[in-house]
Formats: sequence, C-alpha cells, structure tokens
Amino acid sequence: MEPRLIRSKPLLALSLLAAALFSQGVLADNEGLAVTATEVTVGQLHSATGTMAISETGSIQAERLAIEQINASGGILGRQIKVVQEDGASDWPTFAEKAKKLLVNDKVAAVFGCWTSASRKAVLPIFEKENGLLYYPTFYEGLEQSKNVIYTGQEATQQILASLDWIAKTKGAKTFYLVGSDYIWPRTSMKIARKHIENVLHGTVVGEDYYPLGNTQFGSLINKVKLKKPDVVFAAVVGGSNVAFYKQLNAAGVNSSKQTLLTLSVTEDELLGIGGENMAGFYASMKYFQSLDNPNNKAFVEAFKAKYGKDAVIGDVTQAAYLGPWLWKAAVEKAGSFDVDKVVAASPGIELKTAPEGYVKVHENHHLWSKSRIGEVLPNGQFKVIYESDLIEPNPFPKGYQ
Amino acid sequence: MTAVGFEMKKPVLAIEGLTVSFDGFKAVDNLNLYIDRNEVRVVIGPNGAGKTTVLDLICGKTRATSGSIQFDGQELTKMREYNIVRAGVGRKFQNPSIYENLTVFENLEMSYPAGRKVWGALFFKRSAQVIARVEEVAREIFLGDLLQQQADLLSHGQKQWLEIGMLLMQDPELLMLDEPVAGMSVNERAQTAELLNRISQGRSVLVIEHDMEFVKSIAHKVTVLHQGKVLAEGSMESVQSNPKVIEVYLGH
Amino acid sequence: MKALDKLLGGQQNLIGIMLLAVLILVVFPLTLDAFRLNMVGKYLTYAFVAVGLVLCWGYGGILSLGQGVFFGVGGYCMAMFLKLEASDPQSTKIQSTPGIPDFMDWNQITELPWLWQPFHSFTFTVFAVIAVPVLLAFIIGIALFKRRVGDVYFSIVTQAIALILTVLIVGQQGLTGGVNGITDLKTLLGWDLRTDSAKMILYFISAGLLFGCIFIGRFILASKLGRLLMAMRDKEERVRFSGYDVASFKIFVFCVAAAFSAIGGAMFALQVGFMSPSFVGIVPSIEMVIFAAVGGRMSLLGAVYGALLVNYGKTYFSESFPELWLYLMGGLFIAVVMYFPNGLAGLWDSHGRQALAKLLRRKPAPKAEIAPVTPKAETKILETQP
Amino acid sequence: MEWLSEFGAIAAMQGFNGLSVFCVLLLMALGLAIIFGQMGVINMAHGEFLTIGAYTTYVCSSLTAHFAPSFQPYYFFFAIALSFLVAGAVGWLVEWAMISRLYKRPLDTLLATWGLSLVMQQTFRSVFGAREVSAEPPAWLMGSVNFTDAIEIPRNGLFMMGLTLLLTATIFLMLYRSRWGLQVRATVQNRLMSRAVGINTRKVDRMTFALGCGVAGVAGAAFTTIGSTGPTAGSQYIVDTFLVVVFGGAQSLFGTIASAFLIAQTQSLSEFFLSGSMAKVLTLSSVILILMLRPQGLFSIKVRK
Repeated sequence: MEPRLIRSKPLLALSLLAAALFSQGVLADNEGLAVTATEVTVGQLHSATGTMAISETGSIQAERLAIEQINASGGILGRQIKVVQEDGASDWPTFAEKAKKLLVNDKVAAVFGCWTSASRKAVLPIFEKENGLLYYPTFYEGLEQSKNVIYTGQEATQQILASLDWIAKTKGAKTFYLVGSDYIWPRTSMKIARKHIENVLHGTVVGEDYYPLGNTQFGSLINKVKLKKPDVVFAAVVGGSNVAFYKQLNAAGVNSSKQTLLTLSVTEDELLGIGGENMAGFYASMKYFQSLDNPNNKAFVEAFKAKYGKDAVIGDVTQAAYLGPWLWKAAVEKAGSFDVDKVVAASPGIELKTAPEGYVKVHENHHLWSKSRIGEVLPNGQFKVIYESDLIEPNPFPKGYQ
Repeated sequence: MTAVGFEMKKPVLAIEGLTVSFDGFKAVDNLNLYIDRNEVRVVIGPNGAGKTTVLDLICGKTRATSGSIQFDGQELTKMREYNIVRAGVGRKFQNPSIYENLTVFENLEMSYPAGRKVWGALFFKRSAQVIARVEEVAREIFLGDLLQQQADLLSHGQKQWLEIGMLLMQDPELLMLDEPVAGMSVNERAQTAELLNRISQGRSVLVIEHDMEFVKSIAHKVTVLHQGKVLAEGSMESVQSNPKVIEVYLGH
Repeated sequence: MKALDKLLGGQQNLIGIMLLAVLILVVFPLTLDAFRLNMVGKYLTYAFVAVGLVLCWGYGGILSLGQGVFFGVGGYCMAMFLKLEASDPQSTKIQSTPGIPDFMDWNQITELPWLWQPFHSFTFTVFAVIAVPVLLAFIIGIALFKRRVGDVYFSIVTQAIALILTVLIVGQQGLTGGVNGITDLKTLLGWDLRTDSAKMILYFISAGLLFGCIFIGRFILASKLGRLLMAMRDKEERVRFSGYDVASFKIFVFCVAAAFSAIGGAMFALQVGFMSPSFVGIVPSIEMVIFAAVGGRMSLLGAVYGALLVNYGKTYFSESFPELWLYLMGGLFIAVVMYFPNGLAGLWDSHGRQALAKLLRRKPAPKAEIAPVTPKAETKILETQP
Repeated sequence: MEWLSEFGAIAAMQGFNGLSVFCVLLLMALGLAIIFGQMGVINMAHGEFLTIGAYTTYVCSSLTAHFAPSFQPYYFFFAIALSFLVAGAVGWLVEWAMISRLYKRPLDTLLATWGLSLVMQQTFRSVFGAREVSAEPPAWLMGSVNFTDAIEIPRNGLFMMGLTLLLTATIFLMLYRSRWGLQVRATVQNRLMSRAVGINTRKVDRMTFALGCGVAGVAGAAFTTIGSTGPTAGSQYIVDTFLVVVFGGAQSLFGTIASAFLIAQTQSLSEFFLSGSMAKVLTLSSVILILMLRPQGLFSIKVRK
C-alpha cells in the first residue's frame, strides 16, 4: 500500500509544515492509523440532522451500544475504542467530506456509517482511495462489492426472493402490483422482483409505479390498485412518503382483510411514524425483527432499552448496525492487527454466533449470510414473525436478474 | 360626442377611437386627439378624467382595448415600449423619476441614445461627443453647474428639470410631460414655462397640468378630458368659457 | 488609465482584490493540509455562484432561487465527460455491457444514449459546461422577463424550476444516475484527479477562474450596463421609457450569473469527484443566495468571503456542535438579513475600513465600492404588486 | 358491462381523489394566501407552521391516550383548535420579532424566514427527536364509506373536505364581510393612508400574520391523518404551496381556490396515466407555462398601475 500521506511533488513540500501544525497529536503506529497502546479510534458517519436523521438515529445508537459493550468487555487487542462522530447532514457531499476527514485527519481504523445508497456511493471512492474500512448497515440494492466495505445488511436478492416465494406459496399469489419511491434501491429491487415473478413464479406484474421521494399524495395510486386488484401489493416506499402511503391506504379501506401487501421498507422504526394500527396485518420482509425469540436478541433488546429508554424500538438496520463493531472486533482479533488490509483479508469466514438475528457469517463478497424473515404487522407497532427461511447466500450480482 | 376635425397638414400624433377598459370601467372612451408639429398641447381635466391613462396608452405602458395611435405614420398600439421611445416619444412621469444614486451627469448620460442594446452598453465609451451633449442639455435645464451633484440632493423642482433633461437627451419628436411643475416655486414655474417654450421648437409637446396660470403661459391649445372623453378643445379662453367645462369643474 | 483604474475599482478595491488573492493563493496553500485545502477549493466553487448572484441579485435586483440548476447542469456536463472516461471497456468489463457507465448497466441500458455521445469530446464538454446552462438561462429569461414576471414571482418560479429538474434527474436514473448522481470520477484526460497534487492544481485553477469571473463582473459593473442594472433595479419604468429593452439586460445578467455558476459546478465535479441532484434542488439554491447575502450582496469580493465563511462555519459547527449548527446557521441568516443587509462588505465599509485606516494612520478611505441597499429600492416591489 | 361499471366507479373515486388533493392544497395554501396574498410577506417557514400544528396534535393524542383514553374519539377537535392557537401565537411572536421590521424588503423576508425555518426544524428535532411520530386519529376518521359496492370514499377525505369548506368560508367572511377584513385590505392597499384614517396598521399586520399561521396550524393538524409528522415534514409542502398562491393570482382568494382545484385535478389525472414522478414534472411545468402567459396569475385584477 501507498503510505497515506504522499508528499512526492515539490509543490507540496510547503504543506508539510501546515500538516504538522494541523495534525492532532495522534501517535500513529506504523500502520498509519490512530492506534495507541491503550486506544483505537474509529469513526461514525451518519446523518444526525436533515431528512435522513429520522432513519439513521437507530444506527447511531446501536453502533454506540456495541462499542460500549466491547469496551466494557476489555476492548479490542487490549485497546479501548474511541469514537469520532461526524454528521453527514443528509447531504452526500458532506458525507464525502467527512469521510475524508475521518480517514485522512483522524486516521480512524474503521468507520461505521452511511445509510442511503447515495451517501455510500459518495464515500466509496474515498474509502477505496484512502484504503479505509466501512461497515455499512442498510439493506440495499446490491450491484456493488468493494474491498473496503463490509455490508452488514441484506442485498436485494436475499430480501426479495425468499419472501416472494413464500407469498406465492402461502397466498397463491399470481398477480403483483409493484410500487416504490423513485430512486435506485426500489427500482433495482422491483426489477429483481419482476424477473422473479415472471420467470420463476410464472405470475404477472399488473402495475409498476414510482413516486418522487417526499411525495405525500397516493390517492391515484390507491385507485389504480383498486382497479387492478392484484393478489399482492409489493411495496418499497421510503421516508415521509411511507407514512402518507399507509395512512392513505388504510383510510381508503385498503387493509389486510381485503388486500395482501408485502413491503421491503417498513421496520419497527418506520412503524413508529406510520402507526401500527394503520397497517396491521400487512407483511414485511426483513432479516431481523425486534420480537425475534432467541436469547441473543433478548439480551440485545434489553441492553438497548436499558440505554435508550423502554420505548426505544429496534429495526432491521439498527440490528445490522449493531453487528458492525462486533464483526470488526472479530476480524481484528483474527488478524491480530488493525491494519485495514489485514482486517479485510481476515474478514471472510468470520462468524458471529451472538448476533441478535441468530447467526451471520461474512461471505467472500463482503456481504453476510443471513436468513430472511416475514413479519406480520401488529397494531402495537411490533411484528409477529411468521416465516423464517434457511441461511441465504449473498449474491450482489445475481445472474439472470440484471 | 364631440368630434373635432382638422384639415391642417398631417398631424404628428393622431389618436382615433382609442378605448381602454379596466374590468368594465372605461378609463378612456373612444378618444380622438390630434397634435401638430411645433405644438404645445395641454390636457386638463378633473381627477380620474383619464389624462395619465392617455399618456400611458401613447407610450405603451397600458395597452389599448381598441382604437389606434398613429405617430409619424407608425401604429404605436402594437409596438414595444422601448421601440416607441426610439421612434421619438419621450415621457416624463408624474413623480420625478430619476436615478437618485447617480450624479446629474450620469443621469443624463443614461438617456444618451447610444449603447441602448446589451453589447452596446457593455462597451459604451464616454466620448467627447457624449460629454458635450450632456453639458449642452444640462445648461438648457438650468443644471449646468450641478453636473457632479448626486441626484437625490437636488430640490424637487430641479429633479423635475432633470427628468425633462433626460428626455431632451433623446431628442424626441413628441415630448409628454405629466404635471411638470408640481411642487415648484413660482420662480421655477416661470423658468419651466420658458424652458418648454424654448424646447417646443422642432417638436411637439403634450402636457398634463392642473396649474391654470402655467397652462395659460405655455398652451397653444387645450384639451379638456372628462370621463375618458374629450369634453372641449380649443384655445385657453374658449375652453374656460365653455359652460360644459365650467359645470364639470365647478360641479353640482 | 482611467479605464483600467475603474476596472479594478479604484485603489481601495485594488487593495481588496490583492488581499483576497494573497489569502487564496498564498495563505491557504501554505497553512492548510491537502484535505483542508481541498475543502476550501470546494467552497470556492460555491463562490462562483455567489459572485454571479451579486451581479444579478445585488445589482440587477433579480433574486434567482434556482442557481443550483446552473451549478448542477455545469457540474453534470463535466461529470458526464469524466464518467465516460472512467467507464472504458477495460475497467467495466464485469458489466453486461462494458464501456458504458455502471449505473446505465444497472438500469438495463445496453447502448450509450445519444445525449451522452458528444461528451466523449473534451472540447465539446468545455463548451457545453458554459453553453448549456447559458442556453437554459436564456430560455428561462426570455420566457419570464419578456413576459415581465414580477420579482417575487420570478423567485418562486425559479424555485419550481429547481424542483422540476431535481425530480427529472432523479426520475431518469438510467440517464443521470438518479439520486446517487454520477459518482466515482477518476481521471481527466488520463490525469488522476484523486491525488493530492491534482487537487492542489485544481485548487489553483479554480482560484484563477474565480478571479477571472470577478474581473468580468467588475468590467460589467464599471460599464454603462452596470449603471443600467442598478437603474433598472430602482427605477425600472424610467429605464424602459428611456428607450431600453429592460428584459434583454436582465436576460444578459441572468445568463452571466448562470455561466459563473456553471463554471463553479464543473470545478466542483472535478475537485469533489462526483455530481448529484442534491446540488440542483431548492435547499442548495437558497444556501447559495445566503453566501452572497452574508458576504454582501453588493460586493463581488464580499461574496467570496461569504461563501468561504458560511461553508467553513457549516463544516466547523457540524463537526463540533452537531446539535447546534442549524440554530447557528438559521440565526446567522436572520441576523444578516435583518441587521446587516450589506453583509460583511457593509460591515467592513462602515467599521473595518476606518479602523484599518486609523491603524495605518491614514485618512479614512473615500468612497466605497458598495452602494448601500436602500430599503427604498425594494419598496417598489410591494408597490408594483397588482 | 361489469367492466364498464367498474370503470365508472374508478372514475368516481379518482374524481374524489382529485377533490381531496384539492382540499390538501387549499388547506396548505389558505394560510399563505392570507400572509403572502394580503400582506406580501414571503414566509418560507410556512411549512414549519404546518408542522407546529402536526406536533400539537401529536402531543394531544399522546396526552389523551395517557390520561383520558375515553376522550379519544373527540380529542381531534380539541387538537385542531389548539393547533390554531399555538401556531397563531408563534406567528404573532415571529411577526413582532422579525417580520414587522422587514415589510419594506419582501425579498429579504424570504431569506430571513428561511433562516427561521432552519431554526424551527432544529427545535422540533431537539424537542421531539429526529424520528417521525404518529398521532393516532380517532377511530371514526378511519376507513371508508361505501356508497355502492365499488365506490369507496375515505372518511378522512370527507372530513378534510368539510374542514376546508368551513375554513375557507370563515376566511372569506372575515376578509370580505368583517371590519377587520376591511382594515386588512385597506392596509394592504395603502399603509400610510390607513394609518392616517386611524387604523392601527401594526396591530392589523400582526393579527393577519398570526391568523395565517394559525390556519397553517389547522392544516398541519388535519394532515396528521394523511401524512407524516417529523421535523422536516413541513418543508415538503412549501414549493407546492407557493405555486398554488402565485398561480391563482396572489391577492385573490378566489384565485387561490381555483388554482388549487386546477393543480389538484391536473396532478390527480396525470398520476393516473403516468408515473408519479412524471406527473409531478408535468403539473409543475404546466403551471410555469401558464404563469408565463399570465404573469400575474389566473385571477389578477386589471388596474391602472
């Protein structure tokens, strides 16, 4: 690897002085990272402000919790973890700027962060250029694989295929209406879903619609759904639109007694804003639900509530974010070093048997082996888990679905 | 209906059948008006008679509902404002409308009829010719000594003159003045009357004014407007003795 | 002689511009590390927009709330070229269709769309960076100014245009990269943009272009056209009835502002390495107005300081006080607008200059570049509302 | 044949959808029509006043659920009234502290109120958290009314319609039939003259602004039944709201109503045939196009200027 501070051009010699002035007195070890004998610095990069703060708050909290727990149990390689938190402010260039700051100025050993695909795409070249390490928690569209990123959420096929199979089998669904917010994740997800519905399930897609992010009027869409009478509405609406969508569906009398609906984008976090009563009986496909019944999860939920209050809710991404620091710890310990290249090399094959979702394993392609689950929305804002798949191999570049 | 016909040589300005209505209210109603070269015409009338609206219509600020305005053989009702100005119509507003942040010199220079298009203005040069012309006009409007004065420091009367001067820079064939002596001292009025008589040489002047003494001192002919129509027209004396005019002015 | 003096805005402003040049060309490169310098470089790209806004808003009275549109279009033109260069068949061989940008491949596009074809040429790209936004501004200008859409209406319509363009870019993701934008730009004509030396050179190019724009702005303001702009802002009717086609001057200055913004956008894409619809929308567009307002809407140099300061503040406060920075930003905007309508430049003129003069034991400076924004100047907006 | 009747039912429901979008737009725009239309103040924080109403409703809902569950079916009326008062009070304060000093600089008000909207958003975030919250609407508002087997009309849509009608009528009466309305209109036309004839223009301004904000608060309360409540929820409405008012012709209340209706129907109809994104682009573009043809809006009063 190139050392991080390249000073080859004579023009830059002058800047050395400045760099010395600005360096933060960090005693960098020979790996070029902010690691001292007692401390290792990591970065946390989420939106604490702006429109995405709604979604990213849970991730911030979960990562903090995991880091505290690791520190309480003795840290990593004898060092306590120190966190530098940066606010991406829901603004992609800010993400890029802060990512660079974390890697270049703070010399963090790993970054836990990003939520939207857009923010990840904005920071990705920086992580690759500066050879950083990012743990990315959100379920996303796939079509990406980077040496410098570990994806702790599900890629699209993991989330979609099993759930479609399940709904086709248990509900005998043949016709589908696809609806999403207008950006890459819903569009890619729907593309995969359509291929699967048409080629594997031999069903038909009777409608496909995308609405701008932040759209709040779904009356026309609801009427279209009523007209087409699909067996299943397959939804990936996000953000504030999500709330409007389900409230208006319910108000228009489209509820679970009349219509089967399967969503990819509603976790416990979103339900808080939507209100469980507005979508009771609908289904969501996730790898994790707060109500999951296993000892790991019970301990996790308890610890989370102890720290953030008894009303705190935990969604899929929150749990995936919680995995990040633990996966990193396991890889660092396996590698015996904080060096990014060594940690990356050690990552594939890392297992986490203590994961709240049960069990995960890092794949060669930096995604996780995980199970897919279907939860039914309960009026109290929780999910009842009614189906659980086998462990699914991550496949970010699915053949036949592109 | 008062239709007044003239069989003189072709008038500079010929308004025929001019009508404009605002939401059904006819501010100017089937108006006919003809102005000759070298003539100073004063339009009088009670408030709301439509005097200012007539000026607005001529200079294109307001669009006519019907009728025609012929100026030197050009139909003004369809032309854009700046083309009307370039055709030779200059108009002074009721309240002095000058650029207060600029000096007298710059105010006059702004109206110099060159550099009127974007690129022209960008590369406009203050040539000796421009300076000479500005100084000439400044002397004419009694501001020859105040060229470097910031315009907002001028007295009200001087501002009125400055605006007239800005029009003179364009050397218009038809000069329209809306209440040019409002707010002026007696002395200034006399000077303005003299100014108007001087500059009406070689052009036509259309004035709206309330001050009858001033009107007497400049008008060649007077038109009385009432409710958007011509009530009377002729010499000051004939108009003043017209019973219809007296009734309108003195009221019921 | 006089013309040159005027161009530089007199001795006082010559000093001002020298100071700024020293700050940007000497002080920053010497004291900041590569990362911080790159950030300043990014702020400078916003300064282009702010300088344009001084011309069209401060002097012309045209408040455009859609400058992000031009910044974005300029940036997208540049990003398209860079993306094509980054998407050569070799480095995209894992795609189903190698040789096209990755996001197109994800959207099942198998052939480069015609809109992208000309962006293989660098010459065309440089031309398009300026020409496309200017053409857009020209069309918007013709449509709105010729029809005399009023000041406030103009602001709101430009805002709606910003919204439309954002929705379009996000919706046409096969063509534009959608909400993610065009990312992962690597090289310019084979020159790796991601190295520190490249960033340093780009920084100086940005600074040079920015000073170019300031000089163009100075030239415009010093010409008769500059005086006409102010005259139009304060007495539009008088100008119109002095034989000027008011709309054409507004269109001109709007186009100039658009061109400046577009250069900023292109430099942004080069320095930051991506372009996304988040620069096109309403929020960034208003923020750009704020840069100009904080710096001083009547001062070309002030706009640069405004852009630097507000962005630095944003970075600093969001790093140090993530909870508080929106309060601080909001408070700053309110304070500037309410109490310092001439921004930093106004403060400098009313206080700083004298203090400096005293310090140097010289007579206070004569006349400022800044003509004060008289509240009177804007009352007419209220009055001419129907 | 069956297909035909179904088509009729959908057409009816789609027509109703257009009407409910109309109500939403009109509710959003009414407050602004007063503030921008009558006073010429460009309030970019208008969306945040909506949000105040939404959060007030949320607080009412939580308190009801906590302390007086039996009151649940009726709390909504109380919440609407309280939203009006809270948003109005904040508006009153804002006018006093800020707007009143900027009447002569309308474009500056735009910038200052945008700063205000940032401050308000962060306040919401600090007080209520970054997450979205949900006010539980009373049960009688949920579900739909079945007119025939095929035609289902959402109840909250009907409620919204009633509220819009009531609010519009009240504002209309206040503006055009009351002494206060006369004072407002007089102040708008000639501030100096109004002052001279003994109108306390400061008070009129303050009351007008507060009223506009209060109406926004009511709209915000109503929107909790159809949309999200979060710190930035209000900002999603701002452009649409301004376009409605501008498109209608700023000073005409009737214009605002007509433009809300036209925009809503265009949006609703095009959404049915196009994708949501393209429908939005189409609607906004046609509004701008028509604004070019009629720069003063649909219903401007032609006067000598």
